[in-house]
Amino acid sequence: MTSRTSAIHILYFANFREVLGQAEENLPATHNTVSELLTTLAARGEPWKVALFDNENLQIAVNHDIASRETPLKAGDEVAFFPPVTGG
Amino acid sequence: MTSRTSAIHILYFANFREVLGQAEENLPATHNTVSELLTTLAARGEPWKVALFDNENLQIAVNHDIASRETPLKAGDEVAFFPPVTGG
Amino acid sequence: MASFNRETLCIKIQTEDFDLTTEISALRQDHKNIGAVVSFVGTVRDMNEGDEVSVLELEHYAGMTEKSLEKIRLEAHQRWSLEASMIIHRVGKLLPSDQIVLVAVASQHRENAFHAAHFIMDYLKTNAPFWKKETLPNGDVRWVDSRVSDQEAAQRWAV
Amino acid sequence: MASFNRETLCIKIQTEDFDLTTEISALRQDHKNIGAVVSFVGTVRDMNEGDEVSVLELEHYAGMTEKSLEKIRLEAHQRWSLEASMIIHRVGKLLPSDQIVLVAVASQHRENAFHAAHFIMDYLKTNAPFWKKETLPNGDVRWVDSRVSDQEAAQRWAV
Repeated sequence: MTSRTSAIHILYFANFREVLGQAEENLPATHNTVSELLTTLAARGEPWKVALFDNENLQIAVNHDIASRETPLKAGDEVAFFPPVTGG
Repeated sequence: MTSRTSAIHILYFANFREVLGQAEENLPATHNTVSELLTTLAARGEPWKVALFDNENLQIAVNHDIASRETPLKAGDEVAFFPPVTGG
Repeated sequence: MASFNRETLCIKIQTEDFDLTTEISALRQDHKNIGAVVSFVGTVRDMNEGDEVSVLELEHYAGMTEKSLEKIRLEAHQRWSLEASMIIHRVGKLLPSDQIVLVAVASQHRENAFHAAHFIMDYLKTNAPFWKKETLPNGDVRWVDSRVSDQEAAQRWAV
Repeated sequence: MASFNRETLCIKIQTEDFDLTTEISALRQDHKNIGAVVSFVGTVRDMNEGDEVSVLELEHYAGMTEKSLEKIRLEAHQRWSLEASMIIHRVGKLLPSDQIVLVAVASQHRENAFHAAHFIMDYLKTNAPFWKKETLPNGDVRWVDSRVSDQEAAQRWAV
């Protein structure tokens, strides 16, 4: 079990949360970019690969700011994955 | 005295009412256009000529619709003269 | 489109103030498919042309006012897909920060309501027979001049 | 510009409903030189993509939501001369005709308020982390799809 401060905290919203069956988790801060993190998640199998890695409409936020696959990550970061927003 | 139905009823608004010293009057329906009516009014002297006849910003309405100097007139018509509007 | 023809509800010229919540509720009533309501409230500024303003008095041309506002409102309904719209304009004596005018437009999608409300205000400013007279703190009274910027704003909607 | 920095008053995420008159009064307070207030209220439509909608549920990303809305609001203040602005967005379960969102902008002249309110809504629609889930009368539940038209609307404001 990785403690939150030395880990990357990951959040899943809307249909991602339902398809992936979880709202949040911690992963080790050994991933240097969002892209590396996505590669780890895709290795879990089909729903992860389809919803995240292969998804051209994937939205990413790092520490509450819109980010991209190239955004660097460090211990303590909060990464969120979600579909296009539909508020308003 | 011309009765209202056989006359043209004329209204003056805002600073026109103040400069010309009256809010409304009736004139004989012998004027075939707004332009003819303005010529009659201009003959009354300086304030009438300046405020109405010579005024490039003169606004005209005939029977509650925006009109021009060329608009024809007939007995019973209501003609209004006013400066550019400033509501809202 | 029930309220589209209820002219008496859609155009109001009044001396008394209006309540935004009450008016918007009335506008939305019987229109379940509304997704967007854009409202514009014009208020009395305490400054005009560099001078403090104490009192604003609004004169209008009764009869023509209602007709011109209804014409502007119906033109908006012809240009955009709208569910409902209304215009309230106050007349008489007003003080700084008082509400002067309300234009409210309801539609299924926001784009139409934004354009229509803006259009109605721009046309009202140049086509509806209202005139403002302001009193300064020293007692001076003057008629408010029309603005070239209002003419230009209205002209941008020309078809 | 007093309320410009009062972030707690300018952005509200809440489950409860809001009252337009109350909110606009608060927005206008301490700003005597306001001449224009444009407000947008988004409401739950009873139809979406041809289907009747019974319930709409709004989820959001607490923390990021406030930050992204404040960023959009401040961007509007940078682009236009504004006196005050506010955004309220409801979350949780809503019913048809319920109010979802309020964007209100106050300025000296109407042009700025109209543009800024429209801009804030278009950016909110594409940049603020809210997601809608709708329940149909037969019990079916589905996430609402994002609209290409919303993307296009936001792109029109690109500088």
